[in-house]
Parts: sequence; structure tokens; C-alpha cells
Amino acid sequence: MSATAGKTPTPDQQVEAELYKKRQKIYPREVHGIFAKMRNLAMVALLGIFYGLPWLNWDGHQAILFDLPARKFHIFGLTLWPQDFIYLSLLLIIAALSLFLFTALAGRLWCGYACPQTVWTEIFLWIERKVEGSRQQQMKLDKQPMSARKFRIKATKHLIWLLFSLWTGFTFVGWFTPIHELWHELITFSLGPWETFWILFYGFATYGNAGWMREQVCIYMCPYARFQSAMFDHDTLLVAYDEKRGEPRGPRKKSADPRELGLGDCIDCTMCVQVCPTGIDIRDGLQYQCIGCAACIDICDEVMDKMGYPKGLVRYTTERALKGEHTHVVRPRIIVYSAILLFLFSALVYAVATRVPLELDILRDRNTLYNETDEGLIENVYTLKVVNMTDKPQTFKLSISGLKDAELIAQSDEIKAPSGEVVSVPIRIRIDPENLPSSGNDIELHLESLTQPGLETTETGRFLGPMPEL
Amino acid sequence: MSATAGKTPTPDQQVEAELYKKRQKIYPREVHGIFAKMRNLAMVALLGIFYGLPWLNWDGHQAILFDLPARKFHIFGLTLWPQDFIYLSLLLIIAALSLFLFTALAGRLWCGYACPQTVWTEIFLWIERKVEGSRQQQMKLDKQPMSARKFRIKATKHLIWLLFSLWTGFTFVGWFTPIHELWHELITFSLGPWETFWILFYGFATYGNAGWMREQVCIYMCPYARFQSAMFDHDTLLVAYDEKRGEPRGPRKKSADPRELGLGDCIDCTMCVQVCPTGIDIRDGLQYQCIGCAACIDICDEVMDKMGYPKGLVRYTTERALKGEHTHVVRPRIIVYSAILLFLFSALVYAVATRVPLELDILRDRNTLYNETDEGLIENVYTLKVVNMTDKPQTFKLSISGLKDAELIAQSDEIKAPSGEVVSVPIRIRIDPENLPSSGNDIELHLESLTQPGLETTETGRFLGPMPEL
Amino acid sequence: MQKNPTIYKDQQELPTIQRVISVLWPSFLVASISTFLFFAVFDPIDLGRLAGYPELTRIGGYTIGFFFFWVMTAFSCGLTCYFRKPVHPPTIK
Amino acid sequence: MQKNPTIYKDQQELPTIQRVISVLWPSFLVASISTFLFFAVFDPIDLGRLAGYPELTRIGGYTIGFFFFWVMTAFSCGLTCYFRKPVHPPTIK
Repeated sequence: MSATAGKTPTPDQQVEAELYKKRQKIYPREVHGIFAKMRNLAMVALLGIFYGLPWLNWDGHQAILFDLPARKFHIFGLTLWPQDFIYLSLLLIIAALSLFLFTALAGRLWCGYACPQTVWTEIFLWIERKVEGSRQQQMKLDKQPMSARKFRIKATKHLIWLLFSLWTGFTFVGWFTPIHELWHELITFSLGPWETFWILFYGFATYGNAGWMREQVCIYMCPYARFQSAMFDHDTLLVAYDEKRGEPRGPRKKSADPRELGLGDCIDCTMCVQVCPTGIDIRDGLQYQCIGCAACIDICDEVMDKMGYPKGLVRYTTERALKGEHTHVVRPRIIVYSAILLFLFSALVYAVATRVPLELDILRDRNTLYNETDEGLIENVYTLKVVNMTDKPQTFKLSISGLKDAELIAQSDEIKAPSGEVVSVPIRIRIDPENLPSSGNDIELHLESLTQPGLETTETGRFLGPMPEL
Repeated sequence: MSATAGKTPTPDQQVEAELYKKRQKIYPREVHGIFAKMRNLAMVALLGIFYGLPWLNWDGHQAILFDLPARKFHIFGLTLWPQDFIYLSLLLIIAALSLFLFTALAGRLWCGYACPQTVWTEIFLWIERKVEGSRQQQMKLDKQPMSARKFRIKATKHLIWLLFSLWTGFTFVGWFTPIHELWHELITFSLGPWETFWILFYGFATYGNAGWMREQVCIYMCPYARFQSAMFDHDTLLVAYDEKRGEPRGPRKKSADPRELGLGDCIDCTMCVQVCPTGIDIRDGLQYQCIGCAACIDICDEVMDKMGYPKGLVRYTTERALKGEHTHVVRPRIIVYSAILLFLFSALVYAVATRVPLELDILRDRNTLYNETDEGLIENVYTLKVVNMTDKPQTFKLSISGLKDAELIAQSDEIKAPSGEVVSVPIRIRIDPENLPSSGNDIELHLESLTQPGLETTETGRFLGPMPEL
Repeated sequence: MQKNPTIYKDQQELPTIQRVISVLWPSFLVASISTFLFFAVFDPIDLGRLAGYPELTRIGGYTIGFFFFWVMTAFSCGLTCYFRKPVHPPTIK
Repeated sequence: MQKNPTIYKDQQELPTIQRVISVLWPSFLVASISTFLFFAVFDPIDLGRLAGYPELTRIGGYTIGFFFFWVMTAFSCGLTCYFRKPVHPPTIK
């Protein structure tokens, strides 16, 4: 974000006054147009996913469920256990990096179209408009003293907001605890105290953030907004006012020729300010508060159309393009981000694809190195930890290899492990000392599911014995 | 701290410059006198306690040992377990409140005489003086360019500091883990990694705080210094310069009569500034940085003596006394603090005195209300939790009362509990339904030590049965 | 607005909403991360049993853990604001 | 010193030592309190066993716990400073 020459240098006092001024409520005017349509589409799609997806079932269970009470995550056919922690971490890193890449390419498009704060504020604004009417009607209503009518309208709005928020809270909890059961508990008034708490907590957060805080969340709370400028460069897509074309701004008759009047294309109708959800004037240059939602583009294009001027006085562009240069999409930082992303994503896919939902740990008994049996065999004692990370109970068969005539002694021939549980199995291995090449030898334990063919794993352990006599 | 008329109003610029200035090293001049003696006495006593007490044994174990590895605290004859958490919390609250009371009475006497930061800084300053010489010699040395001699002196100082710090770290860890064992591990080079880490960590903290940070710890880190002004009033003891007597300050011959010269008693020798460990000028009025150490009192008294003037130009006094009024020691806040302290202290003494180092919890089996045996008796199943908080293993005898002919069935007649452990004991109680007055009855379980007579406790549980037939 | 604000005053004049957010919000974020990391290792059921509350549910354990972390981090964020206040001007008059 | 310092600059000009202390010191204090409270309830030996490190000593457990708390609280204190920076003046020029 390099210097764009400001027409009126703002004195420090004004800046400070700006910093400290009491927040004034912003009444964004409703806007129609291509970007508004895209925004609405994104909103409907994202809200649809949020509210709808938890209800979708897959193979007998909730398709996507970060099942906290059961400590396992279902993502369609895949079930992750706490042991799979690394996948989730990887996924979060990929998500963060994608946002970086996206920001370098398209600026704050994320903010304007996909950020939950924007999406929920949009739906709350939509409710507000349905109940209170247009921008003018809302401003008029707020200026009126309290009356029965005003109270009724305000109460209606807040009631709808609250119900919607509670439903949001319910859905949110439904991502983390089976939603069908939750629904059943809700309608039978048997919701657990903790579930109730989190529904209310998240519901209250939604109501507060989308109903009251709104753009203040972006300004004071969003960490992304604060460092995104570091990811901007001259080739980043942003919403900008074409100063060269627009200035000097000023009102005029539709029939008048602006050139004759010495005016630019901006008719100073302030519509771009009225539609802005964060209440800024895009004509002042690129601003920290601009979330790139393009409401000002839509409305300005409409005005330009009416005036018979070409569209695009406010438009998506880049700093380079504004200067009349060519915009480079492929540039070093894009390549670096993409490469890292591609690598991480491949790693994730590979890891998930080759993941064996079975773990075998071999723990040697720490108290003795080895025993000698009455028959002169060398015995080692182990505890095996078998983790069954599949969705079904499994029966496993254990076998041994690596040393000749090794004898495996366990309580039972088969190891039964319930779904998602860790089973401890004490075992003994006995070997004739003649078959031990040295005092420390590798043995291999092989675990194979009898229930689910192909589910198997091999782990190497140490077998200790006396120094071989030469 | 009410307004004391300042002679020269400080311009904002000067205040800001003061705030931002780079810290300059303070070289406090050595001072002798009554308060210096008291300070040295306090220093020797406190360091003696810190370094000596862990080596003291009592009844076969370290007298005071907050034994973290064993999770029990020994305070002479008393042993506290995690279950006794409340005593320690109470003790900490009492300590904090005592500090409040003390501050209201005597201002920052704590800071000047007893605060670990002051005590360790004093000993580090003492070492510095022994190695580098007097204030003048230190300042001269620091101004010199690096030389073999300077390097040798500095290296010696830091080496002594570091050794002393490491010994401090060792002693610190010795308060929390048996110091004799720790010493043995140290001299056999078999210290555990965690113990080594904490010795280094605390040693480094001592070296940094007492060697380098010094008064900055008081200014930036001490939370007490920041709110202590709230506990000050006009009757609080503080170090003050008697402005009325001292001003106008100025140098003069010893033989001269100050009255004739139009001077006060202050000869402006700046000795009070040179001895101050936080580098302030006490003649500027009461200051945030003043830790009430009275070094300036000692030196000024010495100067006054030499000049043949009465002592006390700088002295311990109160704001009220400075104004010529009478100081009230007993005042509402003192009474309130004392009353709360007395109450908490009594509570602690009572709680410790009546403490039975034995706990019995009765947990009912949650799956069934009651069983009926073949003989027609009503049976309830419980799990008892017995916590032996004495230093010795105990054998307990369990008996029952409260209901007629109640039969107690346990695996063994006696319950053996090792020192400091929780033992779970499953028991059954059988009663003839004729002896049950109602469907829910109280029964009393009585636990009595066979090992240590007098160690006993009684707990009440619920015994459930059928509704009695009338 | 006062004309020649000292630094001390300036900090006080951050919008109230920002001052509240700067304490509660970072602590909320860090408490969430802590909860995620902590309970990836420990099962609240096990912890509940150790602490003597065998009937604690997992959701309950997560909630208690989260709020323990949040209270602690918010407290330490609050203290940071306290310790960032410029020290009083050298002389109290 | 600059003549007409903006608030943003002012905060930057706190002594470095105070800025470092204001992040590391309150978090240290709160981490100590957290460690005290947490391990009054849980025995690190039990936790080590749950986490799959049965050979962890108590001192080791306390240390890991303390540093986990300290890193978390220090991180959140650092974020507080970040979120307390005044937002950029409305117009970026």
C-alpha cells in the first residue's frame, strides 16, 4: 500500500478525534447488482453448509461430526482419533496458508464474501431491513422517542435476532455433538447443562457480534485485518476509486457535459458511502476498514449507468493497474505460497491415504532384562498396546518373526479390541539361547485383523539374552 | 499522598524525557549508621534463614520442606497433603494481608529491609564493593577503556556473583526437594535433569535481578510498589526531608551561621542522592521509587553531626507530623486490617489444632438402590475412601452404629493404609428390614486407628431399603 | 479532548471497547488453543476421575478446562495492561 | 524525541525493559498460580501415565506444566499488546 497522494492532508488533531470518537451506528443502504448477487449467493451457500451439513448422515452416522463427547472426528468415511491429532493440525495450517495465498491474490475478498462475521452481519442486516424498513426508515425510527410502535418494532427485531442466534448456537453445538440426539434432547427438555450452556454462549456471541458489534469486530478484534497489509503488494486485487477519472467531483444535471463544467465523472451523490457496511468513503483511498465487499462498486455502477457514463469509476483493480501498468498475477510470493501449500496438501493426502487405523506399541518390562526358564529357554516379558482406530470392534491375531523358533505366550490366541480403544496385552516370548545371535536382537511382531482382512501392522521390538558363548 | 507544594513545576517535556531516558547505572555510596546496621542485621538474619533453614532436621526429616516430589509439606511436626490445600491458601492470604497492615503502619519498610530483591541486591552490592572498591573507584573503572586489569576485576566480580547465584539456586530447590539428597546428588554429579534446570533457572534469575536489574525490578516489576500508594495515608511512616528546616539549601563553611547567610540547614552536599539505591533525590518530595531504606537518613545525620546541627533533617516521619500535627497510629483502616488478620489467624490456628489427619468418604454404589439377600436381609453396597494423612502406615478398624443389628461385611476386618495414600474399600451392610424405621436411614461408620490411639473419625452415610409395611 | 495529553492519559483514551477486547479476546483465542492442545493429550473423563469427580462428562470437562484457561489468560492480559502503564512521573507533587 | 508524537508512537516509546517485562512478568506470575492450582488437584505422575509417559517424574511434570502455562499466558499477553495498538488512522496515505 504505497502513498496515494491525498488531497487534504489530515491534521493530527483530526486523526486523534477520529480515533477517540464515539462509535456511530452505521446504517448501510441496501444495494443490488452483480457483486451483491455474488455476495448473497456466497451467504446462502455458506449458511446452508453451516445449518444444513450437520443434519446430513453418512453410513449410519452424522457425515461431519467433530464428536467431542466421544473423542473422535467423523469426516464422511474417515474417522480420526486423538492419536490422529497431526492431521487436524496439518489441516489448520493448510487453511491458514490458503488464506495467505488468497489474500495476496485477491486482497480482502475473504472478508467481504466468506468471513463468518460478514455473513452473519449480512443476515442480521437483512432481518433488520425486513422489520425496520429501508436505511431512511431505520434512521428515522432511531431518532424518534420511544413509543409503543417503536418498542414493538425493536422488540420484534431483537426477538427474531435472538431466536436466530439460539438456532445458530444449537447448530454450532451440533457440529461437535450428535445433532439428532441433541435435537431429541431439546424437544424433550432433557438437554444436558453443559450443552445448554454452550448453546446459550455461542448464541449470545452471535447476537452480540452480528447484531451489535458488527464492523467493530473487524476493526478491533480481527487479527487478520491487522496484518493483512503485510500481504498486500501492488498486484493485489482491491476496491479502488479511479481518482483521475472522478475528480474534481461535483453534482451536475444529467444533460450537462462534465468537461464543460470542469468536472470529473464523480457526481458526489455519496451513495458509495451510504452502502458501505463499515461506513468509510472509498474515495479517500485504500483504508484499513475496507473489507472489499464491493457494495460501493455495485451502487456506483448503477449511478454511472443512470448518468450514461461508463461503469467502473469504483472497481476491483490493483495499484499497478490504477497507475496504468500491467498486473502480474504470477509473482514470487504467489509461487512460494503455492509451492508450500501444494507440498502440505500432498503430505496430508498421502498421510490420510496410507493411514492404517491400527497402532501397535511394544513396551518391554523394565524390571528384568530376561529370565531363564526351567527348560533353559530365554524369556522376555512385554506389554503390547493395541489401538483399534477403526469404527468396528476387531479381533486380531498376533504372530512373531525375526528369530528362529521363537515361542509366543499370551493369555489368549486372539486379541479383541473394541472400536477406538487401547488394549493392553501382556505377552512373553521364549527362545532357545542357541538361536540368539547376540545379547540384543530385533524381533518383529505382526498384528493382523481377522475381522477386516488387510488391516495389519508390523512393529519391531528388542529381545535381550545372555552374551552368546563363543 | 497529598500535594506538597513543589518549588519548580516540572514541564511536561521534562517528565517525558524522564520517562524515556535510558537507564543510567546507579552507584550507591556505602553508608554507615543506625539504619544501615539494622538493614545489615535484617539482611544477615533473612539470608541466614534462607540458606540455613533447609539444612535443619526435625524428627528425622528436613524441618521445613515443601516436598514437591513427594507431594507433602513438612513444617516442623506438621505434615500437609494436597488435601490440606486450604491451609496453605489461608497462609498466603494472611501473608498478603499482613503486608497490607504493615504498609499502612510503616510504609515501605518492607521494601527497604525485608524484600528479597533488596536483600539480594544489598549482598550483590557488598560483593561489588569488595571487588571493585568504593563508589568513586567503581565509576572510574567503568569509565576506563577495557584493559587486562579491568577485565580481571570485572571477571572476578561476575564469577563470584555467578557462584553465589548458583548456590542460591541450589538452596531454592532445596526448599522443595530434600536438600541433603540434593547435595549428595550434586557432589556425585548425579543431579536429575529437572533439578539441574531449576537450579540454573533460579540462579540465573538471582544473577539477573540482583546483579543487573536492581532498582528496575522495583520500578517495573513490583506489583506492590504500584498499588502501595493506595494504602498510604497521612499517618503512614515514610522517609521525608524537612523542607521547612532545610531550605533554602546551599553550601557554607562549618563556622558560618546559616541564619546570617539566609540559608536553611541543608548544605546541599548531595550525599543523600549518592547513597540512594534507586538514585532519587529525597529532597524532591515523596517519590514512587523511594523504598524507605533510610540510607539518606543515616548519611544526612552524619553530615548534620559534622556540621554541628541537630539530626533529623531527613527522617522517618509521617505527613501529619511534618505539618506539625499529631500522628495517629490507631486508625480505622488499621483496626479493620488487624481484625480481619486476627480472625484469619485464629481460624488457621484452630483448623490446624483440630485437624484429624484422617479422612473417610462413603460412596454409595450408584447402580442399585438396595438388594435383598436370600435370608431376607436388606443389603446396601458402598465404596469407602480412606485417606491416611499421617506420616506412618496405619491399620484401621471399622465399626458401624445408628441402626440396630447392622451387619458389616468387608474383605478383611482391618483396613491397612500406607502413609499419605488413599485406600478404596468395598463394603456391604446388611440389616433386617424390621430394624429399618424408614426407606432412607442414616448410618454412622466409625474408623479408628489400631496403630495410633486417638486417631479416629466418624462419617454418616445413607442406608436405603423398601418402604416399611405398616 | 485535552490539549497536551500525557502518555498516561493517552493510553486511557483508547476506545473502551478496544480496551475490553484487548484483554478478553486474545485470552479467549489462546484459551481455545490451550484447550485444544491439552485435551488432545488428556481425556476429561480420566481427569475427572483423578480429581474425584467420576461423574463428570467430557463436555463438562472441556468446559471447565476452557474456562480455567480463559480466566488465567484474561487475568494475565489484564495484568499486562497494568504493568504497561507508564510509571508515575518521577516526582509526586 | 519527536515533537508531536502520535499515540501509536508513544506506546512504542515505553522503555524496552518495561515492554518486555509487561509481557513476561505477569504471565510468569499467573503461570505460577495456575501451576499451584492445577497440581493441587492433579498428581503429575498420574498425568504422565495418562499421556503415555509413565517414567515422568513429579518435578518433570511440574516443570512441563509450568512452562505450558507460561508459554500460553505470555503468548496471550503479547497478543494483548498487539490488540491494544491504536487502529491505523482512518486513511492510509
